[in-house]
Amino acid sequence: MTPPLLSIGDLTVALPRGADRPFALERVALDLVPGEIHCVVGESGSGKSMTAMAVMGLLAEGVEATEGRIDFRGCDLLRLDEAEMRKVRGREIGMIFQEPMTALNPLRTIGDQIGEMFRAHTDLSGPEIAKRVPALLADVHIPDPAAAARAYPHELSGGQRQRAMIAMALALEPAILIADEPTTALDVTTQAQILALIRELQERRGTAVLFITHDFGVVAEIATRVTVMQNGRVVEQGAADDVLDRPQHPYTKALIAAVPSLEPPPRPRLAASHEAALTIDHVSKTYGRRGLFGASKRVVHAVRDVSLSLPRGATLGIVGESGSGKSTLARLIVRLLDPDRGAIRLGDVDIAALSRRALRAQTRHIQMVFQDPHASLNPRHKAGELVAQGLIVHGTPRKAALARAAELFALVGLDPAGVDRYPHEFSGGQRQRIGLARALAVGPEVLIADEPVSALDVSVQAQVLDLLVRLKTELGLSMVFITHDLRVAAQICDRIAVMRNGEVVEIADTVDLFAAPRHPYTRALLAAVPGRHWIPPVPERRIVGA
Amino acid sequence: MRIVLLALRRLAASLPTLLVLLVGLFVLLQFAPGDTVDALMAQMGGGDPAAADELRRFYGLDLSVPVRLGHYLWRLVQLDLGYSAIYGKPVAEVIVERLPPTLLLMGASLAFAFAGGLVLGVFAARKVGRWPDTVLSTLGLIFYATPSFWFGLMGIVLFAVDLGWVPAGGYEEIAGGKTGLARVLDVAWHLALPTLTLALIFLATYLRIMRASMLEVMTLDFVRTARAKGLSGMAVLTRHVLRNALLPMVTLIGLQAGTMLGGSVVVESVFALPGLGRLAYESVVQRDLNTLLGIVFVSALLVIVVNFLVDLLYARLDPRIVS
Amino acid sequence: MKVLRLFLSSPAAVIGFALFLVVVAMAASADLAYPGDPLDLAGRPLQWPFTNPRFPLGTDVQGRDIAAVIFHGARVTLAIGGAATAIAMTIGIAVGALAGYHGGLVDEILMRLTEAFQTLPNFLLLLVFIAVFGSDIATVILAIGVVSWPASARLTRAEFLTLRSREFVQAARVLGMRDLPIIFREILPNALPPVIVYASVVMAVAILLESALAFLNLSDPNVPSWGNLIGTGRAVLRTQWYVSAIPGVAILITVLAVSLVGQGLNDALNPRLKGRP
Amino acid sequence: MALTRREALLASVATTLAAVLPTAGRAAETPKTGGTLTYHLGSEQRILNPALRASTGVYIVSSKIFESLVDLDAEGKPVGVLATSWEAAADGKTVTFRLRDGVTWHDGKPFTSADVAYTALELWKKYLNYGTQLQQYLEAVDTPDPLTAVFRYARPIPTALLLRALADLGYIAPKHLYEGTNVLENPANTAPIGTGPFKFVQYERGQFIVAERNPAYWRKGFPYLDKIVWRVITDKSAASAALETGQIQISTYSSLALADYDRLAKDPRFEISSRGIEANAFNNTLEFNVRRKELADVRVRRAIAHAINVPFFIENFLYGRGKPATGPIPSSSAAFFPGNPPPYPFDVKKSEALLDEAGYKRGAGGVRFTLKLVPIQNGEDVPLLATYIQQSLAKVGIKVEIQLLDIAGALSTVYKDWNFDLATGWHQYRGDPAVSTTVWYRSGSPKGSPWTNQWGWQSDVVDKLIDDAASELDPVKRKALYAEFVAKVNEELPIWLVTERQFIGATWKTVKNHHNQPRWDSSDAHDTWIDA
Repeated sequence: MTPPLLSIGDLTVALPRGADRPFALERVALDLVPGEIHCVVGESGSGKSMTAMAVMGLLAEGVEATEGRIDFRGCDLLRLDEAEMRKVRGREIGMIFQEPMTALNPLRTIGDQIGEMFRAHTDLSGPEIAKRVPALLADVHIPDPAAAARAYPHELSGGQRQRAMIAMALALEPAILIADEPTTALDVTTQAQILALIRELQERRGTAVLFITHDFGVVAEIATRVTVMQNGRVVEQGAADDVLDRPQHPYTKALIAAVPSLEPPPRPRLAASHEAALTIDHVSKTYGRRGLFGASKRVVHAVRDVSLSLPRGATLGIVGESGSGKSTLARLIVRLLDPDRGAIRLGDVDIAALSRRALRAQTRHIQMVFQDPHASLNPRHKAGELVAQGLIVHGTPRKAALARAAELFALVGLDPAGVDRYPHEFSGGQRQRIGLARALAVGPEVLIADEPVSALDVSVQAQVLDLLVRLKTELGLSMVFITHDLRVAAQICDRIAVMRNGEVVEIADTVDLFAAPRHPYTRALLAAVPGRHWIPPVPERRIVGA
Repeated sequence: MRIVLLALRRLAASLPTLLVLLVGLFVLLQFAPGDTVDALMAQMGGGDPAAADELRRFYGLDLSVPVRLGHYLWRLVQLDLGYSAIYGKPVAEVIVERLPPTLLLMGASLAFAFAGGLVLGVFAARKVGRWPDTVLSTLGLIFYATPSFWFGLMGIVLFAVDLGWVPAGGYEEIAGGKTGLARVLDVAWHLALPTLTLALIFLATYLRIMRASMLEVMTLDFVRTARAKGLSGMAVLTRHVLRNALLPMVTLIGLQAGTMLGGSVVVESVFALPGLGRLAYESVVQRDLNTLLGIVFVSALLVIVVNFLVDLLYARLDPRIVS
Repeated sequence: MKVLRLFLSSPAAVIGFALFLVVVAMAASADLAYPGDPLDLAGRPLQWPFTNPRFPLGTDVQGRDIAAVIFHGARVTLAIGGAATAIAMTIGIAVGALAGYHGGLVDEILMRLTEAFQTLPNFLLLLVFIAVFGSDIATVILAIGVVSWPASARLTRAEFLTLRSREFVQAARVLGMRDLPIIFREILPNALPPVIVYASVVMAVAILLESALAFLNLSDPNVPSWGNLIGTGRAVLRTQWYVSAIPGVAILITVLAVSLVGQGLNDALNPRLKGRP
Repeated sequence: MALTRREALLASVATTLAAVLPTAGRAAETPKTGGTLTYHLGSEQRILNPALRASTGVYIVSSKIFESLVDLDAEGKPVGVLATSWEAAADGKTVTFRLRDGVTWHDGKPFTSADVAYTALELWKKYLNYGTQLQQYLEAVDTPDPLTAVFRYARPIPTALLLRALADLGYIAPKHLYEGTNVLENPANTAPIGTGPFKFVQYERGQFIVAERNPAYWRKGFPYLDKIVWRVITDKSAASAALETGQIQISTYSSLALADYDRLAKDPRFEISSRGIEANAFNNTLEFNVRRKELADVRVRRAIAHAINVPFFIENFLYGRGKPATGPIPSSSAAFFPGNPPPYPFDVKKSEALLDEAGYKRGAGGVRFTLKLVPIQNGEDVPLLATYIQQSLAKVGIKVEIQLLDIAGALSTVYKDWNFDLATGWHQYRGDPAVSTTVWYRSGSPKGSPWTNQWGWQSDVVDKLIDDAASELDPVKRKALYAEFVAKVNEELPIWLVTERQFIGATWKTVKNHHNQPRWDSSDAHDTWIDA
């Protein structure tokens, strides 16, 4: 085995007093060998990002590496002073981040920010730098590099921004590239391109890549070696194939078991004549941005002439990338937004045509579960009140409503004693359960779930999905399930509609869609799913369709 | 061209605001006890009713309120601000005479408060939580909490009367016949203390905003990126943090334009400066309705212009605005 | 509770709070410490502090016991600051909430109104109000409140604009809640912290505005306000400077206390700064 | 001191000569020519024409530019300026002025009797405050030749009253600039053309006014000064500072804070005194609205007067500058002062007894009744007195609420709306009771005229006394009528004059020949010089 380029040994990082635990990292050891893509994988709080920041010497104030070493080219990075460390950053170790929009300075051009690498570390003259920058941008396959160099970050697309970030990180051809969740904020097709780019550059230049991610699909796609972390400790380490297909540590096993498979489970076909719980009929929504005096009016077609039908008792998946209009559609269905055209029929009632007052009465029949477990619960109310809220609105006496809330807590698998606690006292998964209880409290027939698990760690995600499926069956719900994650969709949906630019491009039963996608876009989506060839090595399927 | 158009559009958009303001004040002041002739009589030390009636007729105060309001608005449409009863000249002339000291005072104070707030804010933010931060923030608050007239009067006693460094008041050496640079320096010398007095009140606000803005920007992702690029602390600060942190400061200028004019009422009175603030106070006391409305009109224009300039500056600082 | 802990961890905030308590204590004990009308002629005017044991802080131009005026004045100042702030915040929050929640035409009209108020220098408007309605203390408070609301309206509106699209608000709407409960029960409690912090600024400004009015001899002479004391002391500024200096310091301390508390609250509530030492 | 017409005429000739010749006796030092005198101006002036506006603020400036027919000499006797002599007919209805020869306006035009006739009929009689009152019976001004002006009145007018009043209300404006124009908007109102020793140069609004030496001045060799600058400083403390730093050399008519006068008096650089301003005495007043039930009872009014310790107020609040008033005619007015003592000395017991007697017993909290007091803020001592009245009346069981308004508001509240119980301000005595004092007592003043009887109080006896005295030609009889008037109004007490005071001025001692006559600040300063 080649000698490691970077060797982390016994690294312990202490958190400031008053934090929820004393150490962020404990005795972490990790070697990075030239030419490898080493994935550090773990759930939130596992310390994977902290490890990267420790390498860069960019730990937050008050957070300190108390023990261990980070050997790089014969010296211990932990012992370098700030000036010496600055020479390592950027020149020897480049880094890219999760959110390319915020990771770039919004007020300066891309070219300027890339050029800064040369200005900070080399003596190159201005004209020389000006020549180098477009070349770098061309290297990461940005079309029209000269224009991109003059552009400001907000003028580029998300994928292009991340390419520019990569061009910047690799400007000085560093020995190591640290990529901290570089594709998490990107759409699946863009993610595939960026992963390909990283691999391409890595192969071409022989850079060692320390790749931090929470996504086993990405690991399967890109890793040569894997380190699995949990609660600041390394639990398993090894070659990618070994870890992915033959996990040893129970935690790794559990994590991999929680990854939904891309292969839809067999499920009964929906009869064509199946009664519809919800019908969406030629619905359109445009956002007009009106300038002063109506001068410049830019129109965005968020949802364009969409017609769908949700069979009673079934789960209709709506899949698409960001900007496809899937969330707008969800909000149109519950009339958080008013459609411009079209009808939304819940049984015999056209929700789209209801007055505000009449709509309020209808809300008990259709409810919504939101994406963000932090933003969807009012932090000022107790959990029990949140769940009881809908009942109280619809006329249940407060006392009875609160009692019912406790029952609902039990139903979604929470301790009924938790009704008196505030949302921030719950974990993300628990909060999502509260959100579910709130929606179920009023006894809806239709549930709109807008990316209900995409903010959750993979193990929690599996539990919440299980719960959702179980309750749907028990309570006889029909569900619209909005997601960007094809793996989740494959496991939970009976039928899937694929949306792009506000339009439904394809709609088919899940099995058919995955087996024989008809629309090129659907095919592109499926092809882009990271680790699509990897079948998680778990005998039994934990998620069962209805 | 686009800028002119934008300016005109802004102006047009604020016309209803301005109209509401002028009509509102006009009507409001009708409820005030006493009119401009009462004030004139007070200034004259009294007089007989015949003289007072003659004056009321002369100023058209014998007409009904709606008629006067109508006249006023009609003249305003023709860009005529009317005639000042107290000053005996067209209001436009009175205001133009009084504008330069106020603009200078406001401009200089603003520049001082902005620059001071910027430098000290950056310094405080870099030492956040440590004693220089605490001392600076507290000092800023103390200036902020000191009534400005007290500060001004004490400044006069110390710097003008006892030390003799600056004049006790006034805008320039009277009939000094100075021109060019000599006059500029003379005016600057006279405005030093008033500027300081007004600026110190606002310094605290700018300091506070700059400090908070710095702290916020320093937590943003691109600052981490800049550090990961191996930039020195100074380079991170000047090339990445500062410009982003400046944005709220620039916004604050626009928000404070109106407040500053209010603050100058007291400062101009203490330093015997012939400015708009004092004029405003005097025209309220003298019930000089035309002048007061004229000042409101002009200060509203001023605020609109300042905000327009702020927008331009903001657009230059932040490329996201243009698109 | 975390907020409280953070607040208490800042020495400046604690000092500010302590100073504020001192002012409150003075206001509360005024009747015990100095019974009777503080505006009464207590002795020979313009006695220096510490020269007459009966008047530890001396007497003012009108022969009042300055210490008594300071104690009773704490009450008036807190009343002016508190009531004016309450008025300003009530108007500001109501306008901001309506504009921010409803948007559209309502927003447009309310914001135009706010703009109109902000375009006019607030002190000038205050002078007009006082000239029109007189300088009775209730009028002064009302006028200060009425000229001070626009900034809090803007702040509330901005908070509402971000909060109204938050998922918990959407959830409430999906549950069929009416607008008013959503505004008051769901959004407002979450919008309040920055607005409350801003209230400290309004309070400080209200106190300073009253003193500026008193400086121009336009505040209510029937109440023992610190501003009035400064106003009367203005004539003897050069000789008996203590007459205006003592209430000046009292105002300074109160405004400082309010501002420090506000700043401490701000730092404690601002999540960006959490976790900093 | 009473003058017969003959004596007045003789005196005027004598003093005219004295005025033409340099006042050699007083100027012990040799006057230096040149230099700039800087004056404090406490408020902005809209009109700088004293024939249109009678006020000390206008006089401070315009008296250096315009000239009156007569002025006062060092002893306070009328002395000719633009008039060289005068004579009244026996019936008192005709007064003939001989005018000074060789006087020119600053624009070079000659000064003639036509200017006098025009000014008297078109400006004084029509627009000049107090002038309209004084000249209300003026029917015509004949101009038999360019240097003679004959004033014809419908009723007799006492010569002493006319001459004394003309010192203030006798300024002549140039006919050739005013005739046929809109008088109130004439540009010459703010860029005046006069005959005086100084020519107007510049008026910077809110800052300063400048006038320079008139080389063609009719007093040969005068003035000494090159220039006079009036500096507008409205803030009293700022003005004191300006005086101390030498930015201004004179501040007069009590434009500084009383405390600062007290302080500056100890500074050897300044002269602080009422010398040269004594012609304008003034009183702090307490005005009763007798429409109010309680105040309609003279016992209550007297009780209020007894309740206030005026000497204490003067000693502690006015720095001893003033004395308790004796009535509407101040002791400084030698020609009319009847010599009585202050009518209502401080006596709390008597006050309480009077109130009890009037039937107003102390009620809950010891309060008999509540009154609203409106201060009319002429000077800094007005709010002080208002508070002192509040404090004093509280002791006898009358609760006072002060309603603070700015001056325009206070004037209209008191004099136009009658919306007050008590008011306090200043009464100014302008040399003769008929000029601006008797209007405070005479009934029939139209509603809304400030500083007139708006108290709802009327006395036929007093009205008759006032009318008789105004047209009584014999000075001795006139004085007797006014003594009777004072006694009557002191007894009835429709208003109570609390203090009798004089204005104070502060002057750098480097200024020479200043304040050498009783209305010096409203005079021409032709012989003033600066010892630089």
